[in-house]
Amino acid sequence: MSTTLDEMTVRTRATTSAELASGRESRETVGDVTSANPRMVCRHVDVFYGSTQAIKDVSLDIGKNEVVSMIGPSGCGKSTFLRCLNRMNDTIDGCRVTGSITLDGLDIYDKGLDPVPLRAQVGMVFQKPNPFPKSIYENVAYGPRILGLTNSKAELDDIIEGSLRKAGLWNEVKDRLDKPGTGLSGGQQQRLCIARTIAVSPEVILMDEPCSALDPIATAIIEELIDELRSNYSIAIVTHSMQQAARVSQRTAYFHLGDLIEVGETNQIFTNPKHKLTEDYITGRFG
Amino acid sequence: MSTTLDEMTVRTRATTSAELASGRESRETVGDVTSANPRMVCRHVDVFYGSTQAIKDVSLDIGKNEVVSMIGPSGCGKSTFLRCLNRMNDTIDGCRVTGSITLDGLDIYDKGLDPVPLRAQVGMVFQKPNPFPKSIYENVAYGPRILGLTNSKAELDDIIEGSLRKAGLWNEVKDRLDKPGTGLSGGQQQRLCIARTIAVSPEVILMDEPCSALDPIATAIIEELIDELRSNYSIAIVTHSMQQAARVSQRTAYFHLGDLIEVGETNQIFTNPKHKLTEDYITGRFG
Amino acid sequence: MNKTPAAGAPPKRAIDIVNASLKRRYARERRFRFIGLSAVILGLSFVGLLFADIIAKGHSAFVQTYIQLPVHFEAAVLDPDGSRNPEVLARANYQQLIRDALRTEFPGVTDRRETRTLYSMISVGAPTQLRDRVLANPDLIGTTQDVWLLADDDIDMLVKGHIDRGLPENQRRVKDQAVGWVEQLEAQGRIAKRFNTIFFTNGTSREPELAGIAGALMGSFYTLILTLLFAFPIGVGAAIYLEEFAPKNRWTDLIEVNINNLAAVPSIVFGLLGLAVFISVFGVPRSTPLVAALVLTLMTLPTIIIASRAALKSVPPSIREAALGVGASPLQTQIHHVLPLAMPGMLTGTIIGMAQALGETAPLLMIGMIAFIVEIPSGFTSPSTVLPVQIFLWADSPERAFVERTSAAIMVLLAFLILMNLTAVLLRRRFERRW
Amino acid sequence: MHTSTLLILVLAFMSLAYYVGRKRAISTAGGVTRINTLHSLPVYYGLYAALWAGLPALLLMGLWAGFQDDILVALVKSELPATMLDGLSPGAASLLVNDIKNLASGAIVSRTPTPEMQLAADRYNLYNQFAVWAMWLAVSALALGGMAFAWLRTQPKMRARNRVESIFMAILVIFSSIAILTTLGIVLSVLFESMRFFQEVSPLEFFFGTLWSPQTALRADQIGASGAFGAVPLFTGTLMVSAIAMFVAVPIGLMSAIYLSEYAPRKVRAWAKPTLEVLAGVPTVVYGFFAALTVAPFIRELGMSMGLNVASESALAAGLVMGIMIIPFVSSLSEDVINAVPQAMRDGSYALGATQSETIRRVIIPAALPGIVGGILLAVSRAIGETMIVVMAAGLAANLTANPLESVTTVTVQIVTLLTGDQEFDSAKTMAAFALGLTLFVVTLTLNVIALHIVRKYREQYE
Amino acid sequence: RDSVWIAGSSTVFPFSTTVAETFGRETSFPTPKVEALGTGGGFKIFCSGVGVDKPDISNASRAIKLSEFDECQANGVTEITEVKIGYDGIAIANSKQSPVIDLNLAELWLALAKDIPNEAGEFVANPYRKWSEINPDLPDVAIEVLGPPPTSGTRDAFVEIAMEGGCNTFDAVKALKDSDKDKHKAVCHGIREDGAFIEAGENDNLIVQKIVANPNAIGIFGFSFLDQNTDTIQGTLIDGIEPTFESIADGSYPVARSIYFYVKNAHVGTIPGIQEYVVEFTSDKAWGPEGYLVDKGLIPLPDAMRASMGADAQALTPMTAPAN
Ligand SMILES: Nc1ncnc2c1ncn2[C@@H]1O[C@H](COP(=O)(O)OP(=O)(O)OP(=O)(O)O)[C@@H](O)[C@H]1O
Ligand SMILES: Nc1ncnc2c1ncn2[C@@H]1O[C@H](COP(=O)(O)OP(=O)(O)OP(=O)(O)O)[C@@H](O)[C@H]1O
Ligand SMILES: [Mg+2]
Ligand SMILES: [Mg+2]
Ligand SMILES: O=P([O-])([O-])[O-]
Repeated sequence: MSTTLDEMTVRTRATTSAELASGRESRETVGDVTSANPRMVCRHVDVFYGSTQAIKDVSLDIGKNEVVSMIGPSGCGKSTFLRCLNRMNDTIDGCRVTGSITLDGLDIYDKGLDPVPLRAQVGMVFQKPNPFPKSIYENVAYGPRILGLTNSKAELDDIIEGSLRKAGLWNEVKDRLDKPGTGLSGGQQQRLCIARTIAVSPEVILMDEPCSALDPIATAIIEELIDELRSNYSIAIVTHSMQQAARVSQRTAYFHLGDLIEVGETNQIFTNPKHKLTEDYITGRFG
Repeated sequence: MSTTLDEMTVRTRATTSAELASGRESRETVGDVTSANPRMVCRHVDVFYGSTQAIKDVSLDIGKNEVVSMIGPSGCGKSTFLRCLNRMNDTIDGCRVTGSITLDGLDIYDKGLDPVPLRAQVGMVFQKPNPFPKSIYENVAYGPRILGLTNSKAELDDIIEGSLRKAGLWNEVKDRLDKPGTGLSGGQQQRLCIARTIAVSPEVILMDEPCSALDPIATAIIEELIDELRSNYSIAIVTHSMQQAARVSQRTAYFHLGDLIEVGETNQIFTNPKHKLTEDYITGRFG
Repeated sequence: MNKTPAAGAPPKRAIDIVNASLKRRYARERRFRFIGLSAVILGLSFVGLLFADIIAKGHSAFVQTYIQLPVHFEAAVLDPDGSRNPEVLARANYQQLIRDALRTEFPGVTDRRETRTLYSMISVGAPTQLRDRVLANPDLIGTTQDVWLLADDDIDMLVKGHIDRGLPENQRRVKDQAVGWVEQLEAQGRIAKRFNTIFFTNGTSREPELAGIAGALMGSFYTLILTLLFAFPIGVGAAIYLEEFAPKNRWTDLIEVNINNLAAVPSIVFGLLGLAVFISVFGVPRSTPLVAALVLTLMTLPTIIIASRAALKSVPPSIREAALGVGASPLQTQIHHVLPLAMPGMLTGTIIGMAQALGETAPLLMIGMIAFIVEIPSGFTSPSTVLPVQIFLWADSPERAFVERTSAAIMVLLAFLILMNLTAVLLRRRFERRW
Repeated sequence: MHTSTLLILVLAFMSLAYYVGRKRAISTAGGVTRINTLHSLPVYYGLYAALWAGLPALLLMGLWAGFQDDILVALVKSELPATMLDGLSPGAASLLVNDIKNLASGAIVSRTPTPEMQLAADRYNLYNQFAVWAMWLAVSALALGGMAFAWLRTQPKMRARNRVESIFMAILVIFSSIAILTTLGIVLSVLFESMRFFQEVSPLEFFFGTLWSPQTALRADQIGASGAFGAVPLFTGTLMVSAIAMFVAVPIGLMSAIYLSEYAPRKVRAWAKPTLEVLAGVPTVVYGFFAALTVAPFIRELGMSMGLNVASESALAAGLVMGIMIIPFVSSLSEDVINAVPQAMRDGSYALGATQSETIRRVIIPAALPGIVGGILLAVSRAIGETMIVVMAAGLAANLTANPLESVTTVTVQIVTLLTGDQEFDSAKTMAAFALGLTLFVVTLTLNVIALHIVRKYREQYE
Repeated sequence: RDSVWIAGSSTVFPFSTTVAETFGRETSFPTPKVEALGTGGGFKIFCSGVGVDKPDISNASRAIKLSEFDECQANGVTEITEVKIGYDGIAIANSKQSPVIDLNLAELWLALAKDIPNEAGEFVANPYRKWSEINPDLPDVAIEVLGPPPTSGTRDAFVEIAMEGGCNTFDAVKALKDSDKDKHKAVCHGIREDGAFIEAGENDNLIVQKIVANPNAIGIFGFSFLDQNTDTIQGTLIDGIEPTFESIADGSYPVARSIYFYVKNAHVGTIPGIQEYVVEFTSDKAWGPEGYLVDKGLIPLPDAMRASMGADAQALTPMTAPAN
C-alpha cells in the first residue's frame, strides 16, 4: 500500500448498465479539477445507490490549506460525494463506489486500507445533526477518548472547552455540560457536532451544510473557524449559500444531477462561470 | 369551549420560582404584538423544560393572510415557541406551557380541547426533517388519508402530485414514489416534509427553518409557495436568513434568550429596529 | 491507516497518536469480534448439542417393530352365529386368534410360564388392530392371513438393539427363550420395523408401543392458541398504554416495577393463583386447555409486556411528532407508525413468551394437567394434557421403551416450537428495518 | 345452535354494522364528495356502529353463557320432588344434577333412571333449548338494537373517532390493569397462608435462621428432619444459582446479540436468532435431565481430576444449564433494541474514527441500554423463578455455602416440593411454601425498584 | 361429568392408568382421568368434599391417615371404601460397575440415621462417613445414598419399614420404645442431613440414571425401576435377600409396602363407571398373579387376602376410621 499518486493508475471506467439505462453519458467537467498541492485526489468516481447512479465520473482534488466548497441544487449528489471521501458510504446498504480516491497518495478504497484511522484523519460534520444520546461533555469527549488523544482529565477538559468555544457553543452550554446533547436546540446541536468533529483534530474536514441551522452570528463564528482551520488542514464544505461559499472557500465545485459541472477558483466561478449551467445556477435563473 | 377572544381573560402571570432563580425578569416586548385580524393570539406564554424556562412571557398574534417570521440567535426559543402553537410540546416530557394561546378565539390549551384536529388545522414543518420510514408516496398520502380528505385514489394522487409539485420535489421523485422517503437527500427530505404538511391544507402553517437545507432555487420555490399560501392561510416561519424573512414575511418577531424583544412590520424591523438588541442582531454586531 | 502517511508532517499530528495506538485498538476490535462470534457459536452449539442428544436418544421411536404371523380368523370365535353383526364382531375375543397363531407358530411351547412369555411378545394393542381389520372387511372371517402384528415394547427394544443380547440372561428383561423366538422370526423375515404412525395418532397409553402424543399435541395446540389469543393483544395493549399513554408518575412506575417483578414469580405460583381464582372462583373446568391457557397467559404477560415496552422505547420520538404534526390522533400515531416499527421487538417477546408457555410444566401441576388422559381433546374445554407434561410423565415411567419415546416427544415439541417460531420470524422479518 | 355459531353471527352483525355505519355517515354528510364535512373518517362511524352492535351483544352473551346453566339447574332442581333433594348436601345435589345432565345429554348414566329423573332430564333439555333460543334472540336483538342506536346517532358532527378511540383506550386500560390484578391475586393468595405461617414460626427465625429443614413436626406421625425454618440458605442458594446462570447468559446473550446485529451477515442473523430462541422453549424437564445426567457428572469428573471435592448435584451444574436456557432472553431482546438504534448514531461515531467495537460499546449499547436491561431483568427473573432444572439438578439439601461446587437448594425448589407430593393440609410446612413465595415476591420487587432507578439514571434517549 | 376422576399417588399411577386404559378400551364407559398429585395431594382434593368437581377415587401409596380421614368426614365424605391392591417393593440398588452390596437393616439404619447410639447408649450425631466404617466387609467408599424427598410416599414407606426395622435391632433404641415413644420415633425415622443422604426428587428414573453415572452411589426407588433396568443396576441384598418379584411377593424381602386406592361411595351411582372400574381393578385378570398389573410391576396380594379384599371392594364396604 505504498501506492503514491504517481504510481496510481486511474482505473478505467466501465460503462455500467445503470448508466446506459439513465440514457445519458456523464458530462465533461469544465475547469481544472486538480490542485497544486493536493491532499485528496478523486478520479472518475462513480457512486451507485442500488442501480441508480448518484455520482457520475467525478474527478476533483482537495488541496492542502484550502477550502473547497461544493454547491449545487438539492439532491445533486453533494452529500453523496462528500461521504465518499471518508468512506462513510460504507455504512449505506447497497451503496457502491468505483473510481479512485486517494489521501496523500494512498488509495482509500484499497482493500487493505482500514477506514478507521482514515476517518480519524478525515473528519465529517453531517447534514442532519446527530448528537449522541449522551451528555454534551461526553459528546465532545467521545472522539479524543477513543482515539486516546489525551492523557489526563485536565487535558480532555481543555480540548472540550476549546472545541466548544471554537464552535461558538461554549457560552450557551458551559453550565449544562452534563445535560443530554439531544436536548439542545437545532442550531446548538449542529454546533455541538462541529465541536465534536474538531475535537479530534482531523486533517481533512468534510462539512455538510454546517451552518444550515445557524443564525448569521453563529454562522460567522463557524466561518471564522473554517478560516482558522484552513491554515493547517484541508476542508471540503457543502453549502447552499453562495455568499458563504464565496466568503470561505478558495475553490468551488458546482454539481448538477450527479455530474461535476465546473470547478474553479471561487472568485472566477462566482464572477465568471464558464458553463451555462453554473451560470444559470449562480444567477438564480435555473429551474 | 365557546370562549371567544373578547371573553378571554388573559391569565395573570405568577412569578415562578424558576424565574426568580434565573435572576432576571423577562423584558418588555417592543412594538405592537397584536394583529388587526388575528387568527392566533398568544398572551403571556411561558414555557419550561423541567425547571429551566425557555420562553418568557411572550405575547404575539398571528394574523389572517399574514406571514410572521421569527428570527433570533440559535437557542433563543424560536422552535419552542412555534411548537406551542399546535401543542407539539405536549410530546416532550417535562415541558410545561402557561399563559394563553387561542386559535380563532378558542383556547387551544383548554382541557376539553382535542389537540388532534388542532394539529390538522395548524400544520407544522419541523426543523429536522423527519420523514416516515415509508415510501415517498405514503409519506405525503398519510395526512389526507387519515383526515379523509379524498374519496378516490385519483383524487389522492392529485393531492400528492400537487403537494410535491408545490414543494418543488415532484420532478426529482416522480419516478420513485414507491422508494423510501428516508433514502432522499437532506434537502429532498425537507421538501418532502413540506409537501406532507401542505397536503392536508392546514389553515395555519408553522415552518421551522423550512429552507435550511435548500439551495437558492429550491428556496425560491418554497418562498413562492409561502406567498401563495398566504392568500388563504396564516403562516409563522422561523428562519435564520434575514433576507428570507424580509422577502416572505409581513411582520417579524425578534427573539432573544427566551424573550420576545421586538415585533413589527418586517420593513420597519429590518430598516429601523427600535430595540438595541434587534439592531445589533440585524446589523451583525451581536455576540 | 496501517502505514504512517507521508513524512514531514507537522510535529504533533493527531493521526500519529491515532496510528500509534491503532494496533492496540485493533487487537481490541478483533478480540471483541471474536468474543461475539464465539458467543454465537457457543449458543448455537448448545442448541446443536441438545438437539443431537435428543435426536440420538429419540430417533428410534419413530419406527416400531411388527411381527408377522399367519392369523386364522376363526369364524367360531369371531362370529359364532354368522350374523356379521358389527356389534358382535366388535366384542369378539381377538386375543384368542393371536394366541392361537402364536401357538401354531411355536408348537413346542407348552409350559404355562413359557406360554405367558410367548403371548407377551405381542402387544395388548394387537387385538384392537385385528378388530379394526375385521370390522373394515368382514370377509376376512374364516380365512387365514399373514398379518403384521404390533410387537410388545420389550421385543421392540430388543429388535432395536436397546437390550444387549450379549448380557447374561438374568440381567436382561427379555429372556433367552424369547430372544431365540425373535431370532427365529428375524431369520424368516417376519420381523420388521415400520414407521410408527401410532406415535402420532394415539393418545397416551401405559403400553409404550401404544403410546402416542396426539392427545398432548392437540392439548398443547389448543392451549397455545388460546394463550396467544389472550396474551398477545393484552400484552401489547398494556405495553402501549403504559409506555405511550399513561401519565408518567409514581403510580405507573409502580406498575412497571410490578410487571418486571411478575416475571420473577415462580411459575408454580401462577398455578396456585389459577387454582384459587380460575378453578375455585370462576369454575373454569380443571385439566382443560382453557384453564391452562389462562394460567399461562398470566405467566407470559410480563415477558411480552417488557419486550414490547423496550421495543416502543426504541422508536425515535421524531416519528411520533411527524405523525401528530399532520393531525393523526395519538392512537393513529401508534397504530400506523409506532407499532409497525416496534413490531419486531414485540414479536420477539411473544415468541419467547410462547416458547416458555409451550415448555412449561410447573404451574400445570396445580391445575390438573398432570393427568392420564387417553382421549384426544376435541376443544378448549375437554380434559387434556400438554406436551411438556406428557414428557414429564413419560420420563417418570419405569418402562425402558419410554426413554426413546420421551425423547421423540421432545423432538415433536421442538418441531412444534420451531414451526410456531417460524411464522413469527417471518412476520418479524417483514417488519424489520433499520433507518 | 352452538354458541360459537352465535359468536360468528355477532361478528357478522358487527361487519354489517360497520358497513351500515360507514354508509350512513357518508349519506348524512351528503355523499362521497362531502365526507370532509364529517367530524371523523367514515371508517370511524363504521367502527362506532360495529362496536355498538358487538360489545353489548358480546357482553350479554358472556353473561348469559356464564349464568345460563346455573339458572337452568336451579329451575330443574326447584321442580324436582322435594324428597329427592332432602338431606342432600350441596355436593351431593350437584352429583344428582350431574346425573340428570348426563341423562339429558344421552351419555351413560350411573343408574337406571327413575321417572322423576327422566322427567327432570326432559325438562332440562326443554329449558335448555328454550334458553338457547332466548339467548339467540336476545343477543341478536341487542346487536340490532346497538346497530340501530348507532345509526340514529350518526350525524356529521358526532365525534366518532374520539368515541371509538376512547373505547379502545378503555380496553387498553383494562389490559394494563390485568397485570395489577394478577399481582393482587398472587399477593392475596399467598398473604393469608403466610400470615398463618408466621403465627407458627417466628419471622425472626424465618428471615435470619440459617437452618432449613422443614419436614418435621408437621404431621403428627411423621418424623422427617429437624424442622427448622431458616430461609437464609434458600435465598443464598437462589442467589448463587441465578448468579451462575447470569454469568453464562449475559455475556453469551449480549455478545451474540451484538455480533448478530452488527457483524453477522443478514443471512446468518436470519437463522441464528430464531435458532437461539429455541433454547427458551425447550421444556425445562429436558434441561433438568441434561443438567443432572450430562453436566453434573461432567463437572464432578472434572473437579475430581483436579482434586476438588464436587457434589454430584452442584449448584454449578444447575446454574450453567439454567444460563443456557435464558440465553435467548438476553440475546433476542437485546438484538431487537440494538437494531433499533438509528444509523445516524453509528455514522456519528464512525466519522470520528471509532472502530466498530468502540461504536458498539460506547454509543450503541448505551443508547439501547433500557431495552437491554429489560431483557437482562427478564432473564434474571426467569432464573429466579425457574424450578424444574434446579429440582432435578441442584437437589434439595439446604446448604449455606458460597461454594458453587456444593449442592444448594432454591426457593422455588422448596415451594414445589412443599406444595406437591405428599402434603398435609395446614401444616407449617405447606404454609412455609406460601411464606417463601411472598418473601421472594418482596425481595424481587425490591431488586426491581433498584434496577428501575439505575436504568433511569443511565438511560440515554436518542433524538 | 361423565367419566371417572381418579387422583393421587404417583406410585399407584402406573397401575391405575393401566386399569383405566383397559377399562376404557373394553367397556363402553369413557376412559377415566387419572391425575398424579402424590398421595397427600390426592387426599387433599379427595377429602375436600362431595360433588362433580371433586375426584371419585384417590390413589395412595400408604394407608389413609386419621387426620386425613377426619378431614374427609368433616367435609361430608363419610363413606370411603379402602382397597388395598398389592405391594410395591422398594429397591435399594447400585450400579453394575460396582460389586453387589449385602446389607442388613441395622447397617442401613446406621448409614442413614441422623443420630445413633454410641457404646454408652447415648445418642450422637451419625459419625459414619464410609460404609467400611460400619462394617469392614462393606466397600471402602463414602456413604452416598440418593433417595426420594419426604413428600413422597416411597420415602414414608422406606422410613417406616427399613429404618424402623433397622433401629429396633439396637437395644438402646428398643428400650426407648417403651420409655419415650416420641424419642423412639425421632431416632428411628430421622434421616441424616449432612450430605450422605441426598434427596434427589420424585423422579425415580433420574435416581436410576444418577447411580449409573456415579458407581459409588446407592439409590432408593420403586422396584419396577430396578426391574426395567437390570442391565445397568443391581439390587442390594437386604438381610441376604435380593429384591425380586418372588421375594417381595412371598414377603421375604423386608422393604415392601402396601398400596391402596380409596373410593368415595357417595359418588357411586351418580358418576357413571366408578363401580365398574373397581370391578375391573379387582378382577383377576388385572391384579391377579397372572394379571396385566403384574407386568407393570405390581406385587399381588396373597390369594386369600385378594379374595376378601376384592369382595369388600366390589361391595363398596365403607372403611372405619384408621388407627392413626
Ligand atoms: N427538550 C429539551 N429539553 C431541555 N431543554 C431544551 C429542549 N429543547 C430545547 N431546549 C433548550 O431550550 C432553549 C430554546 O430551544 P429552541 O429549540 O426553542 O431554540 P431555537 O430558537 O429553535 O434555536 P435554533 O435556531 O438553534 O433551532 C435552548 O436553550 C435549548 O437548549
Ligand atoms: N440512501 C440512499 N438511497 C438511495 N438514494 C439515495 C440515498 N441517499 C441519497 N440518494 C439519492 O441520491 C441523490 C443524491 O443525494 P445527496 O444526498 O448526495 O444529495 P445532496 O446533493 O446532498 O442534496 P441536498 O442538498 O438536498 O442534501 C439524490 O437523488 C438522492 O435522492
Ligand atoms: Mg445533502
Ligand atoms: Mg430550533
Ligand atoms: O406419589 P407418592 O406415591 O410418592 O405419594
